[in-house]
Amino acid sequence: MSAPAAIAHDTDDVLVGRPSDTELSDQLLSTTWRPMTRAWKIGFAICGLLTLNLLVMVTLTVLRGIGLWGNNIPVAWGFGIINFVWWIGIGHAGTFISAILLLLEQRWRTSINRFTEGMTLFAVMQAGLFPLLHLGRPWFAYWLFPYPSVMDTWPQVRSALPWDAAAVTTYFSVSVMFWYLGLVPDLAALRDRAPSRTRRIIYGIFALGWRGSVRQWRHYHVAYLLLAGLATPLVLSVHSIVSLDFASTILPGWHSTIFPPFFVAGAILSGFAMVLILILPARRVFGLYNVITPRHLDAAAKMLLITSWIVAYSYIAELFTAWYSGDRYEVYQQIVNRPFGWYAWAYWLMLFCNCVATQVFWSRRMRRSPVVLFAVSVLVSIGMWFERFEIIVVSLSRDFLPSSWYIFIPTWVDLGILAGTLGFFGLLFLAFLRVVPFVPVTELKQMRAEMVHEEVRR
Amino acid sequence: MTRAASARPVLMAEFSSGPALLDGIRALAGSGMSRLDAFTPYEVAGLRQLLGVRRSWLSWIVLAAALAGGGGAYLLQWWINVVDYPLNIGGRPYHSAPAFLPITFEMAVLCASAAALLSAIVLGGLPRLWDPVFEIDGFDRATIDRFWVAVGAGDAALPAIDDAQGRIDITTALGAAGALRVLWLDAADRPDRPGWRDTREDAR
Amino acid sequence: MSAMSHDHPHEHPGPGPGDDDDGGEPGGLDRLSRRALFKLAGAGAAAAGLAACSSRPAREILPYAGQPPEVTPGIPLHYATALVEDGFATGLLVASREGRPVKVEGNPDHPASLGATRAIDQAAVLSLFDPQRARAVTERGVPAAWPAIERMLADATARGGAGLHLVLEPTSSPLVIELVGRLRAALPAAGVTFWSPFTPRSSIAGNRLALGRPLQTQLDFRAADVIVALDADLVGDHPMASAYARQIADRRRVVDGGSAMNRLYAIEAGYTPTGVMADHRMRVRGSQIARIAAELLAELQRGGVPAPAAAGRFAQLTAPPDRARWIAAIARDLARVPGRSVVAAGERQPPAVHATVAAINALLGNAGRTVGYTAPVVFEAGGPSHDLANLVRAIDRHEGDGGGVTTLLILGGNPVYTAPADLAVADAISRVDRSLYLGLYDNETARACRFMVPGLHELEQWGAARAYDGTITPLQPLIEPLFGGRGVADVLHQLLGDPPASPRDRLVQAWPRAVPGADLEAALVRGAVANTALPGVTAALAWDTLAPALAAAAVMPAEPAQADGGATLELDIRPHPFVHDGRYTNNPWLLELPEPTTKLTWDNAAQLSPATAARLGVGDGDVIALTIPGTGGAASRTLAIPAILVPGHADGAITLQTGFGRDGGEDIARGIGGNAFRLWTTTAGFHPAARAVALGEHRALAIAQVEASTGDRPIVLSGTLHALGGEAFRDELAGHRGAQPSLYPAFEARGPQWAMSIDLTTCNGCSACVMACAAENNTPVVGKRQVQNRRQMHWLRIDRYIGRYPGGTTGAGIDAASDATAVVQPMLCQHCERAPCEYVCPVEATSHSPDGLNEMTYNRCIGTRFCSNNCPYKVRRFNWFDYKDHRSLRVLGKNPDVTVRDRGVMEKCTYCVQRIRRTEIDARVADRPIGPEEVQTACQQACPTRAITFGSLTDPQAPVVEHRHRPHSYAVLHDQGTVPRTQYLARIRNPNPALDGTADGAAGDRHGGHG
Amino acid sequence: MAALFPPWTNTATRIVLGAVALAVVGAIATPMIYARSPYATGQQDPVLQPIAFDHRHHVRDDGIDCLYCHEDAERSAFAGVPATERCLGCHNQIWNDTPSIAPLRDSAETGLPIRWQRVHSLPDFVYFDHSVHVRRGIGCVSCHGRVDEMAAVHQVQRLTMSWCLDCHRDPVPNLRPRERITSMTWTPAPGEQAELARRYQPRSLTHCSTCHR
Repeated sequence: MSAPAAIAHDTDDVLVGRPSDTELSDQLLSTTWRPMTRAWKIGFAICGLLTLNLLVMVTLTVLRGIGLWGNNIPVAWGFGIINFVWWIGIGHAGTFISAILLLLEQRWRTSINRFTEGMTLFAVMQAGLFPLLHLGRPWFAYWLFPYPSVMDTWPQVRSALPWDAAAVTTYFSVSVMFWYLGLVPDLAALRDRAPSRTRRIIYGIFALGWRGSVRQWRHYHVAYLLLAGLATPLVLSVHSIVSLDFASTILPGWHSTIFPPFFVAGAILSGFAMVLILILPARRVFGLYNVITPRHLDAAAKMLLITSWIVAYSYIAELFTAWYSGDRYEVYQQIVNRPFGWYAWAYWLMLFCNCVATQVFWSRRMRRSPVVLFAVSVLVSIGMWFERFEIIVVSLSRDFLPSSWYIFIPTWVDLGILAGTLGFFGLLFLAFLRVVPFVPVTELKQMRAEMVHEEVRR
Repeated sequence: MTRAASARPVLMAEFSSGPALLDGIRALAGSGMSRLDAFTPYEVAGLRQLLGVRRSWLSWIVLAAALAGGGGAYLLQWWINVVDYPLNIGGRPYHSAPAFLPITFEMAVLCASAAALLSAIVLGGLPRLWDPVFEIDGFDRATIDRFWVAVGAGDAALPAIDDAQGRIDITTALGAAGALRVLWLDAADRPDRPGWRDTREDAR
Repeated sequence: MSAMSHDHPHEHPGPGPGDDDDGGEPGGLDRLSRRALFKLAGAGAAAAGLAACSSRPAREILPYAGQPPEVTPGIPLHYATALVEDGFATGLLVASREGRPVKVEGNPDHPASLGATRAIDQAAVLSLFDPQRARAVTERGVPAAWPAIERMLADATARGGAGLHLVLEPTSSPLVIELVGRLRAALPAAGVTFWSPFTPRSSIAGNRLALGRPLQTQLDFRAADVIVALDADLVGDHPMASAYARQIADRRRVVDGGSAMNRLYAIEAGYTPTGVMADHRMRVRGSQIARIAAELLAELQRGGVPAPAAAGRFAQLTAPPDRARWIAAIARDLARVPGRSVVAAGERQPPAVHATVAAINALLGNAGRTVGYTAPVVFEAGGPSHDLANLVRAIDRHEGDGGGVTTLLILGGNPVYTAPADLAVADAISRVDRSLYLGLYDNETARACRFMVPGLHELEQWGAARAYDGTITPLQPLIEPLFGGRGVADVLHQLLGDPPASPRDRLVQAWPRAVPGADLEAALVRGAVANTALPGVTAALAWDTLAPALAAAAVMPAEPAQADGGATLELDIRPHPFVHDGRYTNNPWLLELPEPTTKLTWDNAAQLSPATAARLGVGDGDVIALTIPGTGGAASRTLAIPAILVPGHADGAITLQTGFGRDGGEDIARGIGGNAFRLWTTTAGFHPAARAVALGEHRALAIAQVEASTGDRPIVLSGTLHALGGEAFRDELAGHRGAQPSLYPAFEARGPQWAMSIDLTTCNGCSACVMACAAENNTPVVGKRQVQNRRQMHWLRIDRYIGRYPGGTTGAGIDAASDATAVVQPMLCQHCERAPCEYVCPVEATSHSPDGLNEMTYNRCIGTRFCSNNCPYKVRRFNWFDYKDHRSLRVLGKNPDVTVRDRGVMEKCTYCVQRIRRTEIDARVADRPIGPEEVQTACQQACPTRAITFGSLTDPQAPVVEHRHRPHSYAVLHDQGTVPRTQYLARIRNPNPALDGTADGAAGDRHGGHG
Repeated sequence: MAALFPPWTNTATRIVLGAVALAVVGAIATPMIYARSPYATGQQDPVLQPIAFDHRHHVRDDGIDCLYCHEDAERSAFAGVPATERCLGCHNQIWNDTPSIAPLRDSAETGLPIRWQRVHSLPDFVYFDHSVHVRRGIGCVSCHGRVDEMAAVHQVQRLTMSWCLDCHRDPVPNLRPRERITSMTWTPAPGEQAELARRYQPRSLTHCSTCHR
């Protein structure tokens, strides 16, 4: 340990100890070539199977039609769109952490941003499946994009769906770019450190010949900041636009101006929950206690608490506006149907998971207990799924004309696809852990240097 | 002398930390050298200023791309709905400006981001899998934990001091600044080709 | 996706009649039937439109070899013919495309149709092209040769008809009647029985009691100010239902508060369309009707209606308190308008009731005015030959002397299934050595018989029949017999040994004798022979036979409910409105069509009131075992069947509909629902003491509407005629129509502006429009499971809401829920000017046309279903699976003018845009304007009560414009700002002030009531 | 020690990147070009018929008017293909024993139709009506081309939706006098079509249910 490093050692630090550049590099780069642990292998196998099941379900759906799902008239949207919104929401934490917290100069983001960005990408990939799958004729999905067709027809851009298409594709592409740009120096490091020649060549190609020269750093720095600056409004816009799929309609329970902020908050809530669900085991498996410290957990827990309160506020606001508007349909939807209708149980489950369970984080001890964090995160993820269930299924099942009211019951294909995406998500994630350093080495080394610098000053 | 050739390093020195690197650069600057470049595993505070590299102008490219993307998107939507195939959709006006905005915004962001990434790569002289410096022994630590400074062949001050004595002076100066190694890469030799004569002298 | 899809997606080649690959599955277009078709009509260009909306048309063009002069490919021809049911003809016009009948319309010149159709008529095309129809002569199920049967018949003839017995459906056909006459002359030993479960029997017997002669009652509502329907479904279940519905509705059209409107009282057990239409409805068990009729008669006399002394002793007869007020009020209402009222009783009621009713009508002076009597239209109606027991007796005689029946010919019908349970017809038949069945299907009777001969569908037949009023109606085929079937007449001719001749020639020969002085060609063009309705006969009351009948009627029925904790209930059995006595049960259109008042599809169930259900502890779908004790030593019979709750049903009674529980060879009909005939006896339409036990099992029913309350939402507006005169109600109504503030600029409207108006006052929920829509627009059938998944494809549905108004429905039961009253509302695409569905579609698949149509472009739809989510009326339908059955024979019945939708595509009502465009084109080609009523939508055309009006708002002559200006015209969910082009005329009731609970019913009704 | 990548890799990278970019562009452009190619639209592709019917001979040499055989074009959606008996109207007398019209004779005997091959086939969800187009002064040649010069008839126009729209947006350039509908050679005098537009009042119909029902 170098002398200055000895100064700070309390667990409140975002970096325990002051490991040297060499130490950090060895520890964090080696996650890609260290032999795989048993836990990892088991997880990979399970996810593989689930992914296979996803493949089967998707094939079935495309061959026979979405009649295989539980959807009906009135409930024309079911699991497909619920899962879409849920996954997209999860995808939000990544960019939030890496972009917004970067601009807010939150140091605790550094060691987890790559990780969460990865999560974002894979979540958005799951989400992207659904708008495609839920179409009656998926093979015409490209009609959503404007191209000179011999039919001389175009997309109808007053609909929120083309907005969605644009938003989701943009969000995915930008996330990939952001992620890759951040990766380049680490890829270069792997090029120069990886054990086998093949690995070094592969990494070398993707490193594009990065040398870390002043001129490269000069543009790199600005580009990275700009991407963060662009991703920040983007991440806010994406879920706002997703929320417009509902807010732009006249359906009671959808037709609401509060949706955009409400959805973004919910997205970040579910996103952070998923971050914790993933990072706690990873931290344990790869023994990264020094870079992912209680300080990180604490911060994440606080985010959960804050966003869950925003969400709670939105629920209350919905009820109030419904009552205050005096609109008979809105009143019925919000004050009768959801809390006491066919799906009342889902409503109360949602409230418990999203608003009650998170309250434990008023306690500092809870905020730092991995077990509690993990449990609550799982609850929140479930709760947020059911929030989308409330919005989509429950609202549709009872809209304007009572004559067409009807209940929605999912089929085994619905459940199979949901499980499948979970597996596919896990599969990608586990692979990601092995392919690139999931803690940004370069950024961490730089942060360490700055911290040492500051400490020397003191 | 071409740009590439003049950038070709003649003298390179390796340091163990950012601060040390900065000292070394000051030493070189002291001996009037100006065409300097540095290779570091991560951004070293103050390095850019010390080398007198101006802030990147990449932002302007990005701004242009954003405007192009957004403007293009809006125009396309307008043209589709007002000019090419106007249809009565739910009694909404052909030119439904508010409805055109989301896509406009998204396209602006998309183009801007793409521009940012690409220009960062291109302006950084990438992709360039091979570079003379990669030929140097131990340079692979430049991405891990070593900090390098290089003097380009085109340096104006170089001819004046590039003799046996000058080399010794500079080497000692760098050594004093904490350089682990100092390499003189013979200028007489063809640039851009592997296997230079490596006239090494121990710093100690 | 292949690049081709830039143009138009090609998936599977679209087979059709013009396409050369053979449907493999049985019932596919096998060569035989196809060649038969080509002979009649090279289906040529009509292939277009048959294939799905994303597939190539047939690659071949098959022109006629010799083109019939009248045929122009692409232009439909209409032929007048008729459907015959229980012996009564309903005149129809059938549209033919290149020789394929594709659509049935009513015949305006026919008294039983007046241009309208019933749902059953609309479905006829599907029955014709039913792939499961019997195709070949069989003996015990194995293919046999016709000559064998010829020999059998010859043999029977040779023995002078000894041991020969025929069972025919009741007939009014002059041709068949003539043949039967000849047969009886030629083969005196032969026996002839006519059988059909629901042909009029009781009413004729009742008239014999009252008037001394077997007479058929003819009603005329045009001059009737007050109508009392005693367990009589006049607009639903009657050979003249369409015509009667029209007449009653014509007197109920409200222009404003001042309109003259008839008043309809319905007194019935189960809920019927007549009950829906009624101003006052009393729910009583079928067995109580007799007593009520008597009470009414007595009350009339007390009210001073002149009556002969013989009836005098009724004066003391009084109604029990719970209905005394009603009886008094109705009686006063009737007495108010002597000679201008109608009292009618249903066929299920015993003769005594009909006799009483005849007496009432006579005393009110209705006889000869609104109520007439004619000789029975059906041959020997009400006579002994109509008793199926004859057959059994004849066969049983076998055991005794050497006589009995050796050759049994059952020509049509399905006696084995429809026979009263107390007759063991099936095993009687099994005791006959040589039995033959002639019919459309390999049904129960066919299986009981030795020989099966494929019969003819009406649309394959030459012939003639009489309408209920006696009007002669010719039948002509639309297509050659698909499976080379034979008609009843053919067999009779064979028996009589007549030389072979074509059916048409036979008609030409017989016609002059049957209808003297009438030109056949003219009749075929008109579809009816004018002035051939039977002459009315005037008959005085025959008190010597009437008096005992009245006495019988006056007996107060026991209250079975009291017997044992409510387990003993009265069982009412009535024909199902769509599958009737089971003859249409293999028609999926009719099975999937929701029953008008229960909304039940693909099933029949035990209908009972909520109160009774509570007593039995059952809910919808809970199976109950119904048992009726065996009579005369016969074993008791039990039927396990799920229950369905019907608010407004009489307490202590169960209604069962017939036609289900079939177990013949028809795949679709077999095994759905329960067979009510097993509990049916010839004595009466209801059984006073059936035991009902909840079995504790549950059978999921496919009910097309689960929520029955409008939740006080502005969906169905209704009020009294009196209220419509006042400001309050008018203002309320005015708040539900008219312009609303909008941020959007108005769109320039080019050409006509199509709009629809639907009158909820005259709509009785008969559902003919729904079937017409399905037939016109090729909407698929999805089956019971998919209905349970709420995926039915009807573009037009009839919503049934349960409300409660003062005096709407009342009964002995105090239970409020059971006293609820139903209102019905046809719901279809409203063609909103600011359609919420349009702006959410990402690909312009649904857009607005300059003439105000909400267009649905199937081939552009990618199936996001966003439009359905945003449709407040939920009238959009989605193809969850691939529903186009190209391989089936049914494809021939599809409308070539309407795209058959592909899997994954949204669809909905288009205001029959194909009809609009065709008319536009015709008008443009002829350089003339479109007439005010020239475009008719399929639903409008079918509607018996003319409740639907369609036309252009720009045409001052168009009735729809006038409808819009009526005070009670309103838009559903007006508050949503969708500006629908479809508006409704509020449901206006004309209650009897004496029974109307409200002070003066100043404002509209509320539908919050029962959920 | 030598670098991981030799110098030539720099050039290689540029080439590879260029190729990838090209592939992406190609993948998008190719189907669009294909969809417009005669191969996809089925143009310029003479169809083999059961009888080698030569329009050149019948139309040009014999001067038979289109409407003689395709008689329904003025009153029905379908122009109609002549019934066997119509062909026999002439071919009873002339060429009645040529082997080439054997299918015709068979059809006459068996009463089974001749299986002509469709040349102009629109998708089933498109409802084209000959009568109204003809009545508004759109000539045969506008859509079917110079049939009088075709041995075996082939599709001349693209028959894509955009092609239909071209005329539906502005029908005037395709107008001709009703009496010259079937003419293969008619050309407008200056200003004539504007005059026709005034007389025939052709409408520009581009809403969906014009063709899709």
